[in-house]
Amino acid sequence: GSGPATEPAAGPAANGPAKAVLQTDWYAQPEHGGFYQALAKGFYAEEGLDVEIRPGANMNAIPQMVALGRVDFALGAMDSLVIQRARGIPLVSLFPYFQHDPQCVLFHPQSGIKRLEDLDGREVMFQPGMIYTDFLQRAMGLDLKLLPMDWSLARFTNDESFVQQCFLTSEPVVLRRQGFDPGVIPMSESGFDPYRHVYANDELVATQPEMVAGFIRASIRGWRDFMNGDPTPAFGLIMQNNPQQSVALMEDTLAQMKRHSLTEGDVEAGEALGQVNLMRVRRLVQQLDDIGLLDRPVTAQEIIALSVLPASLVVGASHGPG
Amino acid sequence: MNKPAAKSLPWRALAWPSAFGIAMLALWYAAVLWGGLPEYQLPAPHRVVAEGLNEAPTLWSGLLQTLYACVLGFTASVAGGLLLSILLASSNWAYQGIYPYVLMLKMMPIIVLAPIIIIWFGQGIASITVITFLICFFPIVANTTMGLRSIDRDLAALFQVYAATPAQSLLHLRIPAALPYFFTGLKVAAALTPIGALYGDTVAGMGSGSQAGLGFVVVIFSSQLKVPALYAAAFTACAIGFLFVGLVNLLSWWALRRWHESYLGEEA
Amino acid sequence: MNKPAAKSLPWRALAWPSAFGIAMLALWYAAVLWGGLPEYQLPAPHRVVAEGLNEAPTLWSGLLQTLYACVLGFTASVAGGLLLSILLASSNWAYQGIYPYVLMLKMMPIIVLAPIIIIWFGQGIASITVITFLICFFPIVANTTMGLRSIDRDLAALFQVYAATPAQSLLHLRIPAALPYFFTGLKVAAALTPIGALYGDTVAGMGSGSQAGLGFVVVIFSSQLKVPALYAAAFTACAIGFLFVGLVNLLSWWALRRWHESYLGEEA
Amino acid sequence: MGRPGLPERPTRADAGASPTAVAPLDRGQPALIELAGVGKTFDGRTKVLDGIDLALPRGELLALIGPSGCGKSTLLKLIAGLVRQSAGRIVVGGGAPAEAEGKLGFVFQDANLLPWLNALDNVALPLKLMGAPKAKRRQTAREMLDMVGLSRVPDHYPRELSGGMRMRVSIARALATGPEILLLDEPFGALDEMTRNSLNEELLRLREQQRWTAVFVTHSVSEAVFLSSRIAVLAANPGRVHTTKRIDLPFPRTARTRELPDFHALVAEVTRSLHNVPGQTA
Amino acid sequence: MGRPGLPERPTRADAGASPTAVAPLDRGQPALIELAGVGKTFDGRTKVLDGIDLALPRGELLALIGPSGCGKSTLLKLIAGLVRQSAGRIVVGGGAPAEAEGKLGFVFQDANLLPWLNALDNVALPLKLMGAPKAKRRQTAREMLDMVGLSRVPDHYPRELSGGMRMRVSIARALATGPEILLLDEPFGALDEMTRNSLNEELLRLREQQRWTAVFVTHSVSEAVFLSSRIAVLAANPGRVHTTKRIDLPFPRTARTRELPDFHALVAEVTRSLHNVPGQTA
Ligand SMILES: Nc1ncnc2c1ncn2[C@@H]1O[C@H](COP(=O)(O)OP(=O)(O)OP(=O)(O)O)[C@@H](O)[C@H]1O
Ligand SMILES: Nc1ncnc2c1ncn2[C@@H]1O[C@H](COP(=O)(O)OP(=O)(O)OP(=O)(O)O)[C@@H](O)[C@H]1O
Ligand SMILES: [Mg+2]
Ligand SMILES: [Mg+2]
Repeated sequence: GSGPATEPAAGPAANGPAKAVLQTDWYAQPEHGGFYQALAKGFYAEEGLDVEIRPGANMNAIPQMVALGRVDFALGAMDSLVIQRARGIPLVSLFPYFQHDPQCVLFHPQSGIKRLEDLDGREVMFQPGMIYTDFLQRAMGLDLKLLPMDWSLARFTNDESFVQQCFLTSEPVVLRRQGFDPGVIPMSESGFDPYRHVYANDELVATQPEMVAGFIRASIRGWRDFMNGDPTPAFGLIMQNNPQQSVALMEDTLAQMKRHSLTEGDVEAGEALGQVNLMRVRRLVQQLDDIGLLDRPVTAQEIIALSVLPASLVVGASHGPG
Repeated sequence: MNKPAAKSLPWRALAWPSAFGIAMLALWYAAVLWGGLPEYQLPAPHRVVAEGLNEAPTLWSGLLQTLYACVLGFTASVAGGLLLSILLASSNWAYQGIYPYVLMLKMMPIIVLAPIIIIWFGQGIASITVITFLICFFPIVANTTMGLRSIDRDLAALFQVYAATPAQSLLHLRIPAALPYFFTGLKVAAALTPIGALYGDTVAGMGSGSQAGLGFVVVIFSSQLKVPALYAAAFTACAIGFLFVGLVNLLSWWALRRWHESYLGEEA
Repeated sequence: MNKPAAKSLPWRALAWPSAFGIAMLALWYAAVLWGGLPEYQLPAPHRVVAEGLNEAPTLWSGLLQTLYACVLGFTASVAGGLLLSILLASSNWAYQGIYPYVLMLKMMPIIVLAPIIIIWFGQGIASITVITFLICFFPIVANTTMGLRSIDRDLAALFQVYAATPAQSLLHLRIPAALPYFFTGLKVAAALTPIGALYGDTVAGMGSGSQAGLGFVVVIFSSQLKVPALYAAAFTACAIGFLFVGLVNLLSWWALRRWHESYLGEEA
Repeated sequence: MGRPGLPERPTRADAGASPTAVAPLDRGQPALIELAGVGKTFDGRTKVLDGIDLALPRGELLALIGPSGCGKSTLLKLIAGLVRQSAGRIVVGGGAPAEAEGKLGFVFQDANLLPWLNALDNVALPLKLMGAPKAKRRQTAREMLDMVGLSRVPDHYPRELSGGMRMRVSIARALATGPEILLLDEPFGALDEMTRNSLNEELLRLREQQRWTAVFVTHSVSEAVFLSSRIAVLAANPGRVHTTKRIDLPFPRTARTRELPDFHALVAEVTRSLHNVPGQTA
Repeated sequence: MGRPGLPERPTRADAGASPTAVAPLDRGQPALIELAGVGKTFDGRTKVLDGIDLALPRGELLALIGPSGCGKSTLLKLIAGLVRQSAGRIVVGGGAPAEAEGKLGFVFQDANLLPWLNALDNVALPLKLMGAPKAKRRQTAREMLDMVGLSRVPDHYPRELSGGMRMRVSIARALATGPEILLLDEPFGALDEMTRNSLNEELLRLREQQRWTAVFVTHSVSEAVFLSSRIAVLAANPGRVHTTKRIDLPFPRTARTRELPDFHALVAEVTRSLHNVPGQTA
């Protein structure tokens, strides 16, 4: 430390708050609420962090930006990270902020779809490269005629047989406001059930474990506060970043998030906010390996940043550090 | 018989576009009224206007941001395109050796280049400018190069007789002679500019607050099925394009009106 | 001094591109070796080749699919662009009245038009063709229109003296005279074609099995961070572009070699 | 050099009449080309022609002669309907100049060839525009090229021809259709004296078959006297008719005509009046 | 019309010497322009020039005369280094033709003006290329335009000029730099006789100040005799020197020269030798 010796150089406060960038996976929306809440209420600052939340629609460059340290943290689905890890890209999962991926199938009730198996032989508009697609096709043997996702609802509203991917909390809300009553089935019902998580690169975890741990603590605190407390501070920041959000819309979304218990998962089954179950992770790895998406086998220990994750949040450790 | 009036800026020329515009509008209304399409499929023109006004603050800040990106991207395309053309037209080996790689750069899908661009230039205006440049520069290069290589043999001989340096030939012969081609390329580039900036915005933009351009607005409106507002945003983007094309036309008129066939009346 | 050899197809001309290609490859390797970039950022050339071979079946079927879309889209652009240019250059009112709307069509973000296109033309090759057309046709229109409007006044007078019908003037004067512009526009359109088809693929394509074009392949490789394979796919798309540009160059050489400055040697 | 099968004007039935019958000017006839008080101002600033009165009966061969820039080319273009007059009235063949298009042959001051056609195709072009069948077109074009001494270079492109050769292609093109009215803007200016004289004679020979009415510009007084039935000497700034002189040398004229004392007297007279023209620019 | 301040060739110090001192040809001097066995074949098929031997001492005024298409323009371009010979050797000013560029003035057969510059700027162009300061450029260009009788139209663009006016701009441009070597390709062909004669005289007057060595093409034998110190008559197919004729009329020559009996005798003699030239194409 080159700072004045009046303070112990241990804390990040020695050189002012540590800067950190969180790259989200879309424009600002309540699905990122916990992070905005943590920012708005100063939870990050309390951990000595100066966090910038950076929205964007550019999904494809984000893992590379994290791997190269251009941003510190990013949001994503754990299945992608497993595949990337297997490809030798040094990314690790920090903690899940959604216990189950809110990725769903959206359809009109008239289409007669009741289960994911009913998609067999149909045209579906999915984001190309979404790993669910491979699972549905290869593990479940469904015959899907894939259309690339265009991030619009125009065709859905025009065609009663149209089926597309959606985010549990987004498109259905928009559609209900337009007077539709769409059917929704979470993709995780397929049995392929990745977490939605925050990830970083190996180097950051290795060199600044304190900062990362602080970020995790503050984020989880933010999420807890956002889901159970008053979401207004986060709403304020979100609207400031994305004028297209309105309080009403955000409340609808939040209600959906609560209804589906996105952050806490199935509490009765022992799931909790921020918790990672290594059994689930192993199953996920196994499933990915079974459908041939892994270049090499990877272990749960490689994928999860156990060194910075509070032990209380890790379950299912059959061996290795707890 | 089909040349624009020589020498005077065709303000009168607004008559025909207006007439056609009214006809298109009528057609549009007819489609809305009798086509039986719901508003989220094809909104009526007045609804587009209304929603546009409704979303005016968003559109306005998006417009400013995208306009900024367009100005930077277009300027970069013009400067870069011109320099590249001069290099390409300067010698056979440059033309044969470099052109294929310029083409390759042009043909590389942006989605492939985007990660590299963002890593190098960071998320935000710099990357958007680069993407806009990549989308816009090629028409300028292709046209200007063709123009620079189509020099009248006799005029070239004249410059040779007077032992003009390559720089003099370029400045006094090749560039003036290439102007009609250059402006044609410029017009194409101008029309591509808002598209490039919008696309750049969705790929490399910061989707927050005052830094969100029209690309962001378009994506959000589209995902929220705000179709009239989406159309308003698209027309806003078109307005930028018209601004650029208009500027290019003005420049082209100013540079060519005295001598180029495309601006001369039938007489003389 | 910087004109290609007249009259003979420049097979020799492969020398310079090859030399530059080798230099670029060396540079690429240097960047990989000393730039310290990981493979997911910049894969070594041989890795691209290896992964390309590895994914050969996917690339091959994507190539065929995209090539098909390119052929359709390019043909549509050429035919549509040519017809539109002739219409635009046929009279002042058409030019002034229609050009702005052609421009507007060009400047409309595809993301806005895509839903309408898909509703009208259905998912698949028809819509991809339309999107490719929308991306490619404008350079042809802008260039050909400029060419058709830049007719030498004296030659126009000659045709007037012989009471040539508008169709005759078009066929025997305006079109031949506009060829240098037309081919320049064609070259730009050819370079845009694979981009258009790829983009159309990601917007309106079918992503399964043999119907998945390179656009789909690129998006998937990109989202899975299969970077060497991604580069291989991008180069495959470039190959289509080169095929088209090469064809255009051949055609242009054939049509212009006897008389246009850009193909004449310095003598005579 | 009188070749068989030169194209005949398709619109006239009496092409077989005795050649000499053409020579006396049909002065009683209404004028085929008539200009009355014609003026031309460019861009509202440059007054180029002013008060031009000219009447050409059918069969007339009018030579225009005058200082550089006096408006000769402009006058030809007015008659061809390529430029619209600012003042006065122009009647060609009983109607507006534009209506006479298609009956015209025009040799422009520059050769004005299509760069993408070879010599033969350039000559054949007007025949193509008139819908002549391909074989006929090629045959006529070949004969015309032959007449102007270019039978060896039918496949040369304009850029491969010398300046004089280009002008001769242009002359061949204008004559190929057997036009009713022939407008020639310094057609022989780029040619050497021998080629020029022989083409002059060829032209008059052709006239006996084709019987066009012609207006031609020349800077050579002797050429004007040799070819024309009337000479108009123009003055410049603004261009106007200074004098006209009827040339009553008998038709048919041949190389011998140039040796007549009358010929020399006329050349001298026209030269004199040319020297008196005001508005010489140099 | 002899104007003050005409541009002097900047490379010669003795420009102030008595004009008449130029007239006698410096026959002892080594040739400034020398062609030995020069041939030119286009595309390996068309033999245009063959075995041309010519040597021009400094100060020579060589007229080229010959049938259309015999290779006169090609010969000028060879001397200017614009076209490379297929056979033989060309030395200009002691080196290859290309090295002499910049000391040349060239009037092309077509006016060859830049369409985007007006008359004045077209004339000033070579001065600009030589780096003359702007004021000097404009002054010289104005004087030159004045000399060719175009002082009224400095701001006209080429398309607003008549054919003859365009040629005169081109002549003014070639003279503006006071070149060491002047190559003129039918410079006066598009001009009426009076303008032509007066420009001929102007040219000779200018030569007394600028002292260029010139090769010029003309189709007018009397112009050739009037202007030149030697005439080369070319034959065609392939182009070769048929005869050369020294013109020993005394300098300075004026309008009076045309009235000398010697003048007429020379014109008649050259015309005769021209008539004997083989390869006439028409
Ligand atoms: N690029 C070329 N290819 C083939 N032949 C050519 C080319 N350029 C010129 N020629 C031929 O060279 C010959 C001489 O041309 P050049 O222009 O020198 O003639 P010229 O003596 O100047 O004739 P003119 O008096 O008509 O101007 C002509 O027969 C012409 O056809
Ligand atoms: N577009 C124009 N604008 C202005 N002036 C013009 C235009 N076209 C021609 N002129 C002027 O008209 C005058 C006559 O031109 P024209 O070509 O008819 O002359 P000409 O008698 O044929 O001369 P030449 O013998 O040199 O060919 C010239 O002074 C020229 O400057
Ligand atoms: Mg004229
Ligand atoms: Mg010549």
